Amino acid sequence: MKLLYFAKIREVINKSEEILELPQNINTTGDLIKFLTELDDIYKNAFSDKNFFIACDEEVVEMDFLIKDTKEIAIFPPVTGG
Amino acid sequence: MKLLYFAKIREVINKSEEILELPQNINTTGDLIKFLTELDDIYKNAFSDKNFFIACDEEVVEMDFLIKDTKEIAIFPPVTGG
Amino acid sequence: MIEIKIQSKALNISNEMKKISKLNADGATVTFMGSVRDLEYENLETLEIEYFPKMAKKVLNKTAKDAYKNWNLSRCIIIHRYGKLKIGDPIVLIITSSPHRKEAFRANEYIIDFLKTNAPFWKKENTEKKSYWVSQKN
Amino acid sequence: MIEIKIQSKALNISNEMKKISKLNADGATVTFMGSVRDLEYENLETLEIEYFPKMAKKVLNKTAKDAYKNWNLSRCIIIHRYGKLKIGDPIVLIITSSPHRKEAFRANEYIIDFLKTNAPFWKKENTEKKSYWVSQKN
Repeated sequence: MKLLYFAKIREVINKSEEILELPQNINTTGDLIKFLTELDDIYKNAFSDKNFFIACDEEVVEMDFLIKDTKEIAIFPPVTGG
Repeated sequence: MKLLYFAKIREVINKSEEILELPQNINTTGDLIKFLTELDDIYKNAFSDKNFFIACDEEVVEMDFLIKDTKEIAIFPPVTGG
Repeated sequence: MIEIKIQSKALNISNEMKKISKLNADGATVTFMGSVRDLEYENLETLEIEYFPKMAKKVLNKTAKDAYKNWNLSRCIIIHRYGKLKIGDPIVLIITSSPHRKEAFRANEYIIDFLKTNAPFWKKENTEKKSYWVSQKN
Repeated sequence: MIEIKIQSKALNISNEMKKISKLNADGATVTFMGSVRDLEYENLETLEIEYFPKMAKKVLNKTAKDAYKNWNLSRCIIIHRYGKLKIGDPIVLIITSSPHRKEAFRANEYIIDFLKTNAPFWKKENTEKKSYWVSQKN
């Protein structure tokens, strides 16, 4: 799965993108976040304040979104443009 | 008294301004309009639809406004700027 | 900063915006521009705008001052044209700046609404055949 | 007409307005410009804007289309900058035109409100000493 990180989350994870092989039991966006936070403290730190959004193929989704047809998942803090 | 007319009212009266000697018994803006409509049909026509405003020294006033301290009275249709 | 202009010469929007761009550390700037539209069932040749100079200046000044104070503006510009205009010509330009966008929007809309019902300007539409004084609507 | 631009180069407001002025038989045109403000307790050196290109383009396009349809616009332009900006630099420019001013105002405000909470752009303030990611407010 291709993962993209932006802004503060990108800085904490220290990567703007990566490709990760996800285990079979990762079905939802919530599963993904749980998987990452258990994988490394760097993700745990990035997501600890729960103040982030997940976009699957450029659509913001909830934590119960099924990711099996998703090509690209972006994780980012609340937007501050405009 | 100096009178100013604008837009359609100016066209009907066919004057943009005039100075009129007003009789002693003209106290209010309402008196003035009554006086003018009785003076000539041209004023009667101009004010017949009652769709006009009166400004005394550039302030829009009601028909009971006392004009004794006024220098200049403007009569005009509803504004359509902007 | 308040600036009021009533002019017969064409309104140079891009010049006004150039001025703004040079000193625009205001956060939010809202601009309203009203232009001459064509008529629905006839072709407009010219739009003539008549006005009452002394009172128009007074009303625009007061409107700008009220808006400036009520919405905490850092800048307020009102420019209104008079004379003969053609389709597409800007008639009025209102610029409001404020640290916060809501204030800039509210102030701008207040000014154009107030101006439309209170500033002594009158429009006359000249077509090939006839001339019509525009009637107030809203 | 809908036009969306996301660019790192400076936003030339007066050029955009010049384009508008040439074909502005729309009646009412409302412009919103958001610019870089200085900080309250420190001096801002630069404002950096990061964005998610593919999604940003999608969100701005959808926002413009929704506004265009809902308020019967004749024109809708959204330009957003990314990269390093200085105090006073325009960040975003939104232009909405419609025959009626209420529609142009409502559409413009809808777009900036929606953009502020949904378009994937992030601001970082760099001062002499530190850098801060701006947090969302309203």
